[in-house]
Formats: sequence, C-alpha cells, structure tokens
Amino acid sequence: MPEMTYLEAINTALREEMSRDPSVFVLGEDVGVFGGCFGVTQGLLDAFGPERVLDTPISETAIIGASVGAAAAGLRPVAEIMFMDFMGVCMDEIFNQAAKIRYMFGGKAAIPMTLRTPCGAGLGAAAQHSQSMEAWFAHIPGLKVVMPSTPADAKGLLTSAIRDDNPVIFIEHKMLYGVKGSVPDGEYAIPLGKGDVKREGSDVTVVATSLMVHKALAAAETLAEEGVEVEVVDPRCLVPLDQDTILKSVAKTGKLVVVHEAVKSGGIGGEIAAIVAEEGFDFLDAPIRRIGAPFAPIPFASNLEKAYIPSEETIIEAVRSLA
Amino acid sequence: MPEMTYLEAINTALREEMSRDPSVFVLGEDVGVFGGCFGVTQGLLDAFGPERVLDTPISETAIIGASVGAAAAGLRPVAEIMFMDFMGVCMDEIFNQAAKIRYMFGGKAAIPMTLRTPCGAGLGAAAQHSQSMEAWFAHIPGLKVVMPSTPADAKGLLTSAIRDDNPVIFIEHKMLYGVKGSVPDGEYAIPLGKGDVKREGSDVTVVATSLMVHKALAAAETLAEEGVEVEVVDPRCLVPLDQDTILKSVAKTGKLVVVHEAVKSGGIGGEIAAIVAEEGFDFLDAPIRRIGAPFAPIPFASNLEKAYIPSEETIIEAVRSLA
Amino acid sequence: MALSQEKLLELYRKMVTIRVFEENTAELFAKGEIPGFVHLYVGEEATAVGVIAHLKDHDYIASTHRGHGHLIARGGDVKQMYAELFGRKTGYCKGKGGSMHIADLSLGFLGANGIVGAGLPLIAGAAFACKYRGDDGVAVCFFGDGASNRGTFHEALNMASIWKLPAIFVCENNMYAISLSQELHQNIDDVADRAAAYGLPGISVDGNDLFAVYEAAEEAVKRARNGDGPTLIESKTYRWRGHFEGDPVVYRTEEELQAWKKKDPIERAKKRMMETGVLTEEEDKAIWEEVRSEIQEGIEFAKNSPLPEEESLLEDVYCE
Amino acid sequence: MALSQEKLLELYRKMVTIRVFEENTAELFAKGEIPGFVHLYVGEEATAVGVIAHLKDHDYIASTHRGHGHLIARGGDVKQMYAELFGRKTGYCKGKGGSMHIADLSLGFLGANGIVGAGLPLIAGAAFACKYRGDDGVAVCFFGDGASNRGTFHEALNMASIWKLPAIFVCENNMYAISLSQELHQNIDDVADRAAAYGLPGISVDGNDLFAVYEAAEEAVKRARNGDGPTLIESKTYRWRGHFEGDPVVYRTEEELQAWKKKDPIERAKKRMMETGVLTEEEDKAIWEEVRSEIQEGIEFAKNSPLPEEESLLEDVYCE
Ligand SMILES: Cc1ncc(C[n+]2csc(CCOP(=O)(O)OP(=O)(O)O)c2C)c(N)n1
Ligand SMILES: Cc1ncc(C[n+]2csc(CCOP(=O)(O)OP(=O)(O)O)c2C)c(N)n1
Ligand SMILES: [Mg+2]
Ligand SMILES: [Mg+2]
Repeated sequence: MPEMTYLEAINTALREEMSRDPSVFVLGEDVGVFGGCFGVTQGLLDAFGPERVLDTPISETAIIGASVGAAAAGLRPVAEIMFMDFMGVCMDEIFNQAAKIRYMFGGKAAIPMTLRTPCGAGLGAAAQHSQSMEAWFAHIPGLKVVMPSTPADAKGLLTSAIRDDNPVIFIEHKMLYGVKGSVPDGEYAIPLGKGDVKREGSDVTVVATSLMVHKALAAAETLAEEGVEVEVVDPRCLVPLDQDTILKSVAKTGKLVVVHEAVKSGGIGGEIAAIVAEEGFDFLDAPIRRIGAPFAPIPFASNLEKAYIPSEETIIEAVRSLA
Repeated sequence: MPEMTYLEAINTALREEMSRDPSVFVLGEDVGVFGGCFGVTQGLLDAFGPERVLDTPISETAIIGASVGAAAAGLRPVAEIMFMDFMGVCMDEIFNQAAKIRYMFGGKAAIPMTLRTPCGAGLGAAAQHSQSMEAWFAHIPGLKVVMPSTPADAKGLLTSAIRDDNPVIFIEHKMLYGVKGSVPDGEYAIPLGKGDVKREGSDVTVVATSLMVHKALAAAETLAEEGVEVEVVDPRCLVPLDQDTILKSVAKTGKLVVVHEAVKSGGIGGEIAAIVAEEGFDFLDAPIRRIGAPFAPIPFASNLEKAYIPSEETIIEAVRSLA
Repeated sequence: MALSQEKLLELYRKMVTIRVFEENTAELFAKGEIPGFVHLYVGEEATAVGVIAHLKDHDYIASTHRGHGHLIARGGDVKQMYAELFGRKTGYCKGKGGSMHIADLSLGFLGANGIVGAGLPLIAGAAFACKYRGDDGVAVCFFGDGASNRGTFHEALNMASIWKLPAIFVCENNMYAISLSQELHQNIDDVADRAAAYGLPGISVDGNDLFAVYEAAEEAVKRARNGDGPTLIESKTYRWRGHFEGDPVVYRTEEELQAWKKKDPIERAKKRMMETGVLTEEEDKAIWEEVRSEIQEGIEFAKNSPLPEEESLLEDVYCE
Repeated sequence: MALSQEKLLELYRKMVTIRVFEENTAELFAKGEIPGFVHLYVGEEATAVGVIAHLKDHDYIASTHRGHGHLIARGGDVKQMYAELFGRKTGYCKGKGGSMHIADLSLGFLGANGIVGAGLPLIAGAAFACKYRGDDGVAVCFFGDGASNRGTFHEALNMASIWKLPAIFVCENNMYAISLSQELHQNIDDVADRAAAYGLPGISVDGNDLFAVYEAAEEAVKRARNGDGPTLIESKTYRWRGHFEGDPVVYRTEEELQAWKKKDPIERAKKRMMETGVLTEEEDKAIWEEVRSEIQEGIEFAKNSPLPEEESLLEDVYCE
C-alpha cells in the first residue's frame, strides 16, 4: 500500500471517482488553476477540464443551491466550501433543500451530492476560519456526516460519499492535510456508518473524532506506559453513527471519555454521552467525561489558540481521573 | 395580575421596552401594518411610527447583518425572523458576526440585539416552517438562547433579552401564542440563566423546554394519579443554562427524563443528559431517557405530524419506565 | 409565434383549470379541510401558462410557495395535487409535503418551495445539468417580486450568466411581498432592470396578457436552447386573493383589486380568442364545465384517499 | 474639492504609511513572525485614503480581510496594529483577533472581517443608526470585486436604498477574487453598473488616482449627509502582492503586474503634488523616513509586548 498524505488521499478519491463516473463534477471557489485554498483539488483542472472542474464566484449560497439542483437533475456534484466557517452562508440550502427534498417529495427525488469542507483550528486563522460545527449537521435528518481521521479513511469514505445517493457533508481537518499514512491502491470504499476501533484496550474507552483521534492515540501510548490500556474508537461518521461499536467498547471498559475539537457545550460529544447514558447505563462504572473546546470563539494569539484546542494532556488527565 | 396570552405578553414587553428606551427598535418582514405573520407586533407601528417599526424586504441576511451593525453602533434592534426555519439564511450573520464580534475585538464592542423567532410544529406547515433548531445556537459561544414556555416567562425574559448587552436568540413557540396565563403588570424582568421548577415532585425529574413544558405538566398530573410525583424543570434559557437547578432536582429524584420538540439526535437533550452523566452521575438510579422528534423532516399530513411531535403519552411512558 | 388553434385552446384550458383549482382550494381551506398554509395563484394564470407552454419533457421548473399554477401548467395531475393538499397517501408527495412542497420529478418539476427565493440557485444547478449533458434542455425558475430582494437572486443570476446556463428566470411581479407593495421593498420600477447587473437581457411584460408572456418566453427559451445564456423576464401581474388564505389583506385597497380584476388574464385571452375565431361562447362554457368536473373528480379522489400510514413517517428520509 | 496643502500632505503620508506598514508585514510574515493569514493592501492605497479623507469622528467604516489600509487611513495606531498581528496583549483586540479582525470602535471602525461581503449589511445597520439618531453621520463599507457577487451585496444595497440610508459602498475592484479574474466571476465590466438595480447612483473611478477617488467620495459623502441616500463607488485598482502572503500567484502574468506597478498610486500622487508645488523631493524623502521610523517603532513595540495571559481565553465572550 502506498504512503500518501490525507490531502493526496482525498485528491486521489476525487480523481478516481471522476474517472469512473462522468456525472461526477467538482465546483467551488478557486478549485481550478489555484487547486483549492489548501491544494486539495490540485491537478483536477488539467485532468478533467473546465467543464468538470468549476471555479465559482464567491457565492456559497449559489454553490450549494446549484449543487442541489444539479443533483436533483441527475448529476453528482462534489462542492468545496473553502472553510467550514463559511457554511453559515449556505445553511439554508443545506438543511432546508439538500436534506429535506427527498422526504418532502415523498421519496421521489434523490440529492446525490457531496460537500467537502475543512474544519479545525491550529493555523492561527482565528474565530472565523477555524471552527468545527459538525454538530449542526448531525442534528439535521436527511444528511450524512463524515469526519475522516486518516488518509486511508479519507479515501475510502470520500469514495463512498460520492457514490452515496444522499447529501453527504464531508468534513476534512486542515491540520490533517499533511499527515501521512498507507492508503489502499485503486477501488477502496468504506461503508458510511461503520466506526473503527483505532486502538484496542480494556480499561477506558475514548471516542474521538478527526484530529482528536491522533491526540487520543498519542495519549493512549503515554497511558499504556502507566499500565492503563485505552481503547480508541473513531466513529468516522456522525450520521449514520455506529452506536454498536461505541456501546460494545463501553461494555468492555465500563468507562467513557468523548473528545472532539468543537466547542464542548452543544457538541456531538453530548449526543454520544447521552446515548451511552441511555443505552449503556449499566455498563458504566464511572461518570462520563467529555472533552471539547471551551465556550469561547477561537482566539488568534498562538498561545491562546494552543490553550483553546483540546490537548493530549487533557485527554490523559481525563482518562487518569477515571482509571 | 392580568391574564393574557403568550402573544400579548410578548407584545407587551416590546411596547414597554420601546417606551422605556428610545434606542430600541423593531425590524422584520411584515412587522408593520401587517403586525407580523402571527400578529406579535400588532399595534407597534401605530404606537411608535415607521422610524422604529421597520418593514424589511425579504432579506434575512440583511435584516440580521444590519441589526448587528446597528447594535455595534449603539442601538438595540429587536429583529423578527418570521419562522425559525429561515435562520439558515442569516446563519453567518448570527454565528460569525453577532456572536463573535465582541470576542474578536478583544471585548471592545457590544452587540445588544435580540432576535425573536417562532419555532415548532403543529400547524401543518410541514418541513420548512415547523422546525426547532435551538441546539445550533446553544453551540455558539457569544449568543444567549432563550425559550419561554409561559406568558409570564415570555414577558419577563424578553424584557431581559432586550436589556441584555449580548446578542440573544429569543425562541417563541407558535403553538403557545394563544396560551393564556397571568402576567405581572409593568416592569418585569426575569434574569437570563435562571431555570424554573414548574412543578415540584420527588420521584422523577423531567427537564422540558418550551411547548413541552405543558405536555410534561399534563403528564405529571396523570402520573400523580398513579402515585408518581414528577418534578418538571423548565430551564427557560439554554445559554446560560441553569445546571444547578437541574442537578439539584436529579439529586433529589435520582431519575431524569429530558424532553424537547426538536429532533432528539443532536438536540439539546443530549447536552443536558451529558451534563448529568458527567456532573450528577452518582445521583442517577436509572438510565437517562431522552424524548425528542424522530430522525426525519417534519411531515405535512396531520396524522403524521401528530405522530412526529413528542406527546404527553411518550412522556408518561418514559417516566413509568423509570419510576 | 405560430400558435395553432389546438395549442391555444390547450393553454386557455390550463388557465381555466388553475382558476377553478384555486377557487375550490380557497373554499376547502375555509371549510377547514386543508391544513397548513396555502397561497393561491388566482389572477396570475397567464404567467405560468405562457412560459411553460414552451417547455419540452426534459426541461426543468422550480416553483414557489404559490406553486399550484406552475404544476397545472406543466400538466400536473389535479388528483394527486388535491390529495397532497389534503395530506393523503395518494398525493404527489405521499402527504409528506403539502401545498408548499408539491413536486413531480417525472415532469422535471423540482417542487414548490417554502423558502422564498430558494428556487433560483436550484434552477442554476438544473440548467447546469442540461448544459453538462449537452442536450438542449432548459430550466425555468419562477419567483416573486419579493424574492428578487434575496441574495439567492443575485448569486444565481450572476452564476448563470458567467456560465451561460440555459436558464430562464421569471419574476412574477404581483406588486406585493405579503403586505409590502413593491415601492416599499425596492427602489426600482422594473425588476427586469436588474438583469443588466449580470450582463443579461431583461424584459418586462404585461403578465396578464397570455400572448405577451408567451412571446417573451419564446424568445428567452430560444436563447437558452441556442446556448446564448439566461434571460430575466418580469411578468407584471396581481394576486386577487390574500397572500395566504386567511390573510385579512389590510395593506391594499379594494379599488386596486377591482381595477386588476378588470384585467383578468382569462377574460382577456378569451376575448382575443373569440375575436380571432378560435373560441366561441359555447366552447368556452364547455371548457369551464369540463374543467369543473375534472376538479370535482380531483377533490373526490383526494377525499376518498387514505391517510398515509404511520409507519411511513420514517420512510423516505434517505435513499438506500 | 478644496484640498489644502496640509490635508494633501496628510493624505499622502497615509498612503506612504500603508505602503511601508504592508511591506514590513510581508517581511515579518515571511520570517514566520506573524501567524495566520495576512492579506496586504499594497498598490490599493489611494482608495482607502481618498475615501476616508471625508469622514468625521462619528462616522463608521466596515473593512475587509484586506483591512490594514483602511484602519491606517482612519488614523489607526500602527503600534496596536502590529501588536495585534503578532498576537500580543497590547494589540487592538488584545491578540484575540489578528489581522482579519482588527477593529477600533473608538474610530467607528467596525472591524476587518474574515467573511467576504459580511461588512455590507453591517454598514447598512450602522448607517441606519446614524439616520435614526438624526446626526449627520455616514457609514462606509469597503469590499472587493469578488464580494460584489455575494448575496449580502444585493440585500444590503437594496435595503440601504429603500431606507435612504447614509451609506457609501466602496467596491475595491482589484480585478481578482483570489485566482479568479473579474471576467471569470462576473459578466460585466463595471461593478458600478450594479447600482442601477437598486435605483442608486453608481460611479466607477480610477482607483490608483487619489484625486479621482477623493472627488467621487466627496460627492457620495455629501449625498449621504444631505439625506439623499447611498452611493456605490467602484474604485479600479490592483493588488501588487499575492492574495495572501504565501500565494504563489499562478493565475496572472508578470507583465500585468508590471503594467500596474507603473500606475503606482503613491508615485502618481507624488508627481501631481510636485507639479503643483505641494511637495518637494526632500520633503518626500523626509516623509518616507519619518514613516519608516514610525513603523519600526510599531514593530518594536509589538515585539516587546507581552503575550495575552491564558486566563484571558475565556474573557470577552459576553458583556456582563
Ligand atoms: C426566506 C424566506 N423568508 C420569508 C418567508 C415568508 N414568506 C413567504 S411568502 C413571502 C412573500 C413572498 O413575496 P413574493 O416573492 O413577491 O411572492 P408572492 O407571495 O407575491 O407570490 C414571505 C415573506 C419565506 N417563506 N422564506
Ligand atoms: C463568505 C466567504 N467566502 C470565501 C472566503 C474566502 N476568501 C477570502 S478573500 C477571498 C477573495 C475576495 O476577493 P475580493 O472580494 O475581490 O477581495 P480582494 O481579496 O481582491 O481584496 C475569498 C474567496 C471568505 N473569507 N468568505
Ligand atoms: Mg409578490
Ligand atoms: Mg478583488
């Protein structure tokens, strides 16, 4: 299996799906000659031409609205929103159009579109270019929500997202773009809704998403030295959410820490914790611990930003408090 | 104390605050001669004139953006968004501008604006005119989020919202507009962030919001006949959330049911359940139960809509399963 | 324009069908038989019919909250329409959509829409699909004068223009956005003038004149099919009824309404057709009677249709 | 226009300050001393300075992601600006905002903004506040050619027009929205032509000519103060540097850049001022030197300033 970055893995999935299916096309701001703000669509314009790789005006509302219309009319748009933070601009198109058309029309339409967007802090990009709002989308019936943490997952899940007949919000993490990993060659599709145990362990379950999977794995290494074996569960998709994998892990460990980079309050961690408090209450030997960003916008100054983002140390402490 | 409807209570608070403070003004679609789609702003145009009661074009983005700008410039706008479902249109202005300006500017600005909007199903208005998305706003640091359930709370909380120097999302329920109750005359401000025990009970805590408070109270009556004493806690504000009142109640009853009309998955019930599973784990004698709408858009047909909205019976069953 | 007698009669009949459909809907709503919100198209019939007359099977339409007329003009089935208004299983959307969401993808009808102005970007996307596939398909968006103030209008027209999409944007300027008359919500007389902001042709027509609408749409559809890009058509018309059923209509005068009723698009079309010998009084009567009985059948069908099963609540959220 | 020598020199000095500030910022960024994204204003100085020259203390400004020039033109303090770019406690936003969010409410400066086009409705609101209070305040929004395709542009100009708000919308058309040249993102030559869609005056000026910008803004500000409503000004200019620092600039030619550099707004102003005897070579040299040392002081101040304390992370989220 070749080594490649998360960014290359996404680029590869885009290329492969565009080659496989002529109804797949890409649109977004500066996705053409510029190759996308982070370089994810690099080379697609040369490979597939301007008919299938469309630079758009700064019109997120129209980008997503047109994607919905094109999907309803039978194409498979893959739209890029340059930063997840801009999704407030096209929220109506996402939640009132893309997500609901099928249901409102009595099942007589499909919206097979993918919306790719990078989330996350770490670049000093401050309050309007660093957010993680996956919880909004997970609350909207009709959408699927995917958050890959590794290059292989990114390729396998994006492939499935593009092939899926539903609108899929595909959330990349900008601090993962440079992360390398082995990625299966050729056809590789991971079913949406299957979580992945990224590390087995018997003492404490840590459910982590996106970049936090890596911090949880690093924390697990440290904790292993202390004799605490952490199981790291990466749901990979928030909708559909693989509750079974989470509950099975908690049944084994009896202890749960949930970690995401998004603001803790109102985040998806609450949903996961609540599911366990409802469905897996009897497994629990201790209070659930949630880790997420504090209740503040994302600060600019490097030291504040660092303090803001949930850290390996915080995970270690939370696990220690339970173990 | 005079009896009045929830709608009249809101109208009264608007009148009183506009009379008290000349920097308060009202804007929104058809809030003038039409009196608002549900009649909430009826009579304000006559009382305060077109300079302070502004009919806007169908431009939610500009309505909220301009409210933010006017607030930054020292006024106290009270904007109406005709249906909560339209807030996707102005989401960027809410979460990237209103909520963050103070923080991004290092505390050197204030955005004293109120955004009023009706949520909720029950009118057969279908998927795009019946939603409850309070969870989105509760996830955004910088906003306050208020959901009154009674006429008195509506008046007291709207008064505080308008006087608050922060952006406040004030969520009315359209099926409550006609509900009557006694409302204190004159000056009446309920501090934002104080929950209210709407009924005392020793056996099970039901935390309910907005319209669901009434269903929880009705359920409590039925259950009382069975000898089960339900304590009904109405948080009234989601941000700031009165965790103490909730935890105190669970400490007493050992059992928690959370009810809201919004989609259960990803709803604010997850946050409340998670807080209790974190901070009040030792109080819990049984699994937490969450009640919310199923994972589907809101259907039109009356029988389906009725099946969709969480019911008194569902609350009764959930409590019975714990008691 | 080379409208055959047959085609003319077909268009006329469609206008009549819309009128009768809507008048019955008003009555049924008043009786409490239809839940939710309904927005009626009475008085605006010429716009839907005159534009949609030019569409082929593989073309697309995006409609509005005031969408019954568009679907009828497109050949929608009044049985399924009423069944949907009644919230029945046999409705266009199995009762899940209601008036504001009636759709028929088999007719390229991308739905009524509860969000004002939402159709504009959708139709840019559908027009893109036509162009992408390289067939000669076009996509038409109807929207109101009020909707022309939404950002979606701006973004969609700009996008359609730079990509030369085969789209036709039809503004139904009925002079009001709920209670706001046009001069209160925009500082221009003709919405068509906004076309210049996107380098597009814009044309303003008498929306109560079927023939004027027909001609403007013919030109626009031709441009679109020829690959010459989108057009903005403004059709000036008037809604006879309140914004929605139940609206006390406090914001306009009875005189204004009566003046517009004198410009009834159906009467005008009838007069012209009679002058040119296309229609006789008897034929006209027959049309109205046939339509009335068709509508009654539709209503009966709806009333006799079953409610959706409760299990269907969770169906149709996702494709498998 | 009655520009005194003193005022002229002040404006010129501001242009020079912007230039030197930005060139130093580029260098500091390249050295890794400034985190995040920075978008520089080099080449566009005449627009900010020519417009803001007309503003009074109680007027408002909304800026963009490319906002340093606007704040300097408004009299912003370069010390606090650099401190903010460095993320220091002494910065305009206590280090919490960075380049994209620098603000100074005491100057009526409602902030740079990370969301393209977000300033337009904000400034409609600020202009409304001016009108509401009945002082003669005006509100100015700067935005790019790319931003003119956002729905916010449409909604804000329409609202400002119907309410006759004292707003001035200044489009800095620097011919590119990141990698898209204007002809790729809109099908018109002059953004100013969009004003007609709102019943507003629109004017397009040579944005590299301080005097042309000054005159257009003078007229617009006068209209606004007189209660005659908003104006759209398009200032045609060019950014010399990449979209953001680090941009490899693959989307335009070196020749194009060189041609624009020949139209350097500072050089042009200098030439004209020298021709009219307002400025000598020596005076010019002195200005540049003074500015350079002011900028150096600013940088030193920033470098020597403390980081924000970690406790401040949770401060300033809410007003008490
Ligand atoms: C985004 C949004 N804002 C507001 C509304 C509420 N609303 C429904 S119809 C309407 C007026 C529409 O006016 P216009 O576009 O002129 O269409 P008309 O009703 O006159 O046919 C409004 C404000 C909505 N449905 N969607
Ligand atoms: C809503 C939104 N979409 C996209 C972006 C990303 N972005 C930042 S600057 C920019 C280009 C802006 O172009 P223009 O308005 O012409 O201003 P210029 O950079 O040329 O000064 C883009 C697309 C953004 N910040 N906000
Ligand atoms: Mg209208
Ligand atoms: Mg530009």
